[in-house]
Amino acid sequence: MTWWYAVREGFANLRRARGSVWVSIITIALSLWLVGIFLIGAWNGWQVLQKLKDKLEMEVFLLDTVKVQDAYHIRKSLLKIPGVDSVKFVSKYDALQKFQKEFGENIIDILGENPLQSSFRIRLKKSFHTRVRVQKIMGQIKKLSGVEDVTYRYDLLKIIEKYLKIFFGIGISLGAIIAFISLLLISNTVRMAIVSRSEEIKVMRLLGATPQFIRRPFLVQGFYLGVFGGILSLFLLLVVIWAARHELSLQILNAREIFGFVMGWGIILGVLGSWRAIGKYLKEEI
Amino acid sequence: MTWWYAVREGFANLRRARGSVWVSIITIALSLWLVGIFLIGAWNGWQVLQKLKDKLEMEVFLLDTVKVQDAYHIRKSLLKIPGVDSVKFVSKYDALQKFQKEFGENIIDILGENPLQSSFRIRLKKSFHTRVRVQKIMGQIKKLSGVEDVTYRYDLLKIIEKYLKIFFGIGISLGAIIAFISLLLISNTVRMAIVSRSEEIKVMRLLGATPQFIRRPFLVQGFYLGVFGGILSLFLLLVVIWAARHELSLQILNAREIFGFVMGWGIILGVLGSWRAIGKYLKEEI
Amino acid sequence: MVRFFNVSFSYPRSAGVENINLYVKNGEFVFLTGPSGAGKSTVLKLIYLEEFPQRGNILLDGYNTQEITRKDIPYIRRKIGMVFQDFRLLRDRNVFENIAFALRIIGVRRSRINKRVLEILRDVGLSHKKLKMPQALSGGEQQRVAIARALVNEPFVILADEPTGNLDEENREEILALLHKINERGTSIIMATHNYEMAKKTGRRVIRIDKGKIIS
Amino acid sequence: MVRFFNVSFSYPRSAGVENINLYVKNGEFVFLTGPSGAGKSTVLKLIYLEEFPQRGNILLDGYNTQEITRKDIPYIRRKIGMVFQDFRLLRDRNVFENIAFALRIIGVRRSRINKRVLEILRDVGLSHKKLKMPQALSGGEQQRVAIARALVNEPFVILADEPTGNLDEENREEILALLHKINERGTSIIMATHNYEMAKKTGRRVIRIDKGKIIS
Ligand SMILES: Nc1ncnc2c1ncn2[C@@H]1O[C@H](COP(=O)(O)OP(=O)(O)OP(=O)(O)O)[C@@H](O)[C@H]1O
Ligand SMILES: Nc1ncnc2c1ncn2[C@@H]1O[C@H](COP(=O)(O)OP(=O)(O)OP(=O)(O)O)[C@@H](O)[C@H]1O
Ligand SMILES: [Mg+2]
Ligand SMILES: [Mg+2]
Repeated sequence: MTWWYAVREGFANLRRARGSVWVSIITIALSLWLVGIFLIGAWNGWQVLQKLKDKLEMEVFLLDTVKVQDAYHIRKSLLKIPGVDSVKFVSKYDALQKFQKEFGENIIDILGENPLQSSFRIRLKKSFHTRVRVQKIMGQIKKLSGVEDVTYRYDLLKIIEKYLKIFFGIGISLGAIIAFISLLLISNTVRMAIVSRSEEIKVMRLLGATPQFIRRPFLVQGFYLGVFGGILSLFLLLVVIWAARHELSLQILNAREIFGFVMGWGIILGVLGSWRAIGKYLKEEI
Repeated sequence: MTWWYAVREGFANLRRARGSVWVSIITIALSLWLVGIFLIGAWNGWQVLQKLKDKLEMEVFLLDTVKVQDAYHIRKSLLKIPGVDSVKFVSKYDALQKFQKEFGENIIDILGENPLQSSFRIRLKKSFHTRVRVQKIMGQIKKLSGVEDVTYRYDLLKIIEKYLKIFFGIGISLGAIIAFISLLLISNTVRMAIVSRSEEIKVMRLLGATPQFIRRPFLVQGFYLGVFGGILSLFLLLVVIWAARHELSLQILNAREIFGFVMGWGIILGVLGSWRAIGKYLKEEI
Repeated sequence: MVRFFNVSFSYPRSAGVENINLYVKNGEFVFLTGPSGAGKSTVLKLIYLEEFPQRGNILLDGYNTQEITRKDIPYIRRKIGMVFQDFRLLRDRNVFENIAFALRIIGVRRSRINKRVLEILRDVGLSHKKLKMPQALSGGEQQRVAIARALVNEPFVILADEPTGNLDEENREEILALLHKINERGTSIIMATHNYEMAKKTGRRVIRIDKGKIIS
Repeated sequence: MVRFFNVSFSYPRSAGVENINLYVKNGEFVFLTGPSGAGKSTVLKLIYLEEFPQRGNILLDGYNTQEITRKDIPYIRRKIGMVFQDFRLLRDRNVFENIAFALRIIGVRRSRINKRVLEILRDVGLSHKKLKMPQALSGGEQQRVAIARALVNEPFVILADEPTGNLDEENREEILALLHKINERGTSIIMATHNYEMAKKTGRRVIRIDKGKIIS
């Protein structure tokens, strides 16, 4: 009953303020847009780096003495090692073909024989691309009979890990900055919307309205501002995503969760901002 | 005289509004901060990509028949070609050493002789790293006697150019978005500061104040807001730069021009925002 | 019942009231007169808990200002009807809503609000202006809206600060008659006015105040 | 000189004034009386150019409402002193600044402003309140500040809307005396009041208005 009053009244507040409501909604939408752009950017960057990691393969070189039969067994053993995702056999001959394609020289012409070895290319599971785990797996593989050598592009892993760290650092700092900016902007906006009604709040108190009664419509108003600002920002985000895909031809992924988060953040800030702003007037003497 | 009044009055306005002035200044500072972070980020990213480009070298392989004497002449001719910045001689022997260090194999053991060639490594001037210009230079070099082959890592150039393009695209879009956000936020903030004084503006008009007279103090107020917001944002930017250097150990470059631009943008938006906001009240009937 | 015991109050660096003793019984109708700046509005503000006594205390229908907590204030105010000297109407809602608001905050049912507001609008002669905004009313009309708002929730005492200042003879008589009628139903009325003659004529108790002190 | 020729004006979906003919000569002192909502304030608003006639036209010291452009309005208003019924003081500056403001906007020198404002504050008896904010004044004191502001730049006509509504007998007489004094120096005065008796007593011309029409 009284909440129902607050809901109607909160909406009426919006109608009464008119011009400045648009200003508030646009400010909130822009703040949320910023949050959204950041989240989508960060999430996509993260995905790209993860994918690069996944592409790092482990190479297991076999002794020239290993027969096809043995290779089959080795493959089975490899697949049993925890962390190994897939195993692909590359024969001596395949390796030679690849070499020639890459370097354009025929080694057999020069050396008279094929100096390359048969190998397995191993893809690791996602979470196993850390130095410690890679080391452990390599140790296990080396113990298998028929394996001459195991290589892994540590240097690339190091570079990717370094970038991941930088990315993480920048991402978290920038994220904190943007969250902070949006927090301040949105709660300031809501506050300004309330400052202009301080006269009215005073009259309400003089008429004997309880603090809760006065506060509620403003909380509802903050909620509305959050919702409308959120919806508008989602629109703007879709435009950005569309532009990134079509104009820059980037493979942008958008996540429902990000949209949900942006809306939620807007609503939370709208309501909390109202709460904080209104509190000031309710605490005043009178 | 009347401007002097406006200057004092604009300042008095700030004092009168108190709380909400802080809100305005903080909002403006945050908006400008965003602009600044973007500009610094973009500028640094640009520099990094440029530096990568500069590192691309052209390799000029010499015929085995070329003597040291001739190499000296070739070097001189190379330096005369427009676009060539520096030329470094790498002898057959140097090349071998490098190869062994990189691949850990002794080719002489395998082949019985040094199969590598002497070469010149050429650095190009900054603006010559485009495909057309590189091609032209390569053509000129190939014509020199004693030169067997010229190579240039086109693939890398292509990748870098692709990234530069993406970087440019993202940079310009993001820059436009951020400029737009800051524009709206700042002019909205100033507008809100004026909305709360609409009653007063009406009284002024009723007392016979001319529109210019009413407008001026608000323009001055907008100017002050821009200045104070700008100063605060410079502080915040310095903090970010410091953190990037010390916490993320990034080699961040800061440019005076960026600081100047951020201040200017704040002041322009503050004054124009005031102009726009006040205009609404001055146009009203009465 | 409203009772002042040796109440003193002063504004920061400004006058106020000093050592006020006052006893308004339930159902009484008293006038508070005095020149501009005498402290009439201040006395009403003290009753209305807009200001608190710095010395002495006030008894309000069972409540004592020395024991009142912040939480009690809204509930006490609801039992007091106040007509402010500067009206204090809400600029962003119409006449009907301004009056209805006093009922909404105490949680009266919607149908009841409608009936009651229309009733009171008829009493102050503003039925035809019920959808106007306060700014679109003449000074006297605004004053009548303020009076209607104070009357609407049937308080035990009505404090009226210069409620006829902007009204012509005829309207003033009507408003006074309305206040008398309400008083007869048992509501106390304390009315501040600079018009000693008018107060005297009614034959009710007149309290005179000057420079913050009761002089008779 | 203020002259109305068959002036009609009505608010959107609301009353107004109809077919007003009025001639106030330079140096005249006239009262405008009538019940609440009669249209007194509306007549003053028309002179003050807060509203424009929908039919007919008004002559103001050489200006004609049919020829006035937006640009002229501020300059005409400066020659008219207006005491608003709701005072319209600026809430964010003190009494001195409120009055000084009327001089600042017409570009009076600072030293002159100081002298003039202090003079006028003495005239309305508020010298001791010059540093107070309007909200810290009693209703009557605010009214006197509004009067002071209208007088300060010596206009050719003063429009006073219910300027004594909140004042006690003594203060009212003083303000009336002040207005008479100013009138004697040659300034016209048009004063709206619901108090027909008071107007009659002064012996000046009294214009009666009711339901938007002049009735005598
Ligand atoms: N909020 C305030 N802050 C400071 N001083 C105030 C405040 N309100 C009133 N005063 C001062 O206290 C004194 C008494 O004021 P009050 O409003 O009680 O007078 P009043 O009898 O109602 O006069 P009036 O008939 O003019 O309304 C006046 O001198 C006034 O200036
Ligand atoms: N801004 C407005 N919009 C619409 N109607 C208005 C407006 N101002 C006044 N009115 C209406 O016009 C009529 C005349 O108003 P006006 O203010 O001139 O009366 P008044 O004679 O000054 O009365 P009072 O003595 O009560 O101040 C009233 O009925 C009023 O409701
Ligand atoms: Mg008073
Ligand atoms: Mg009026």
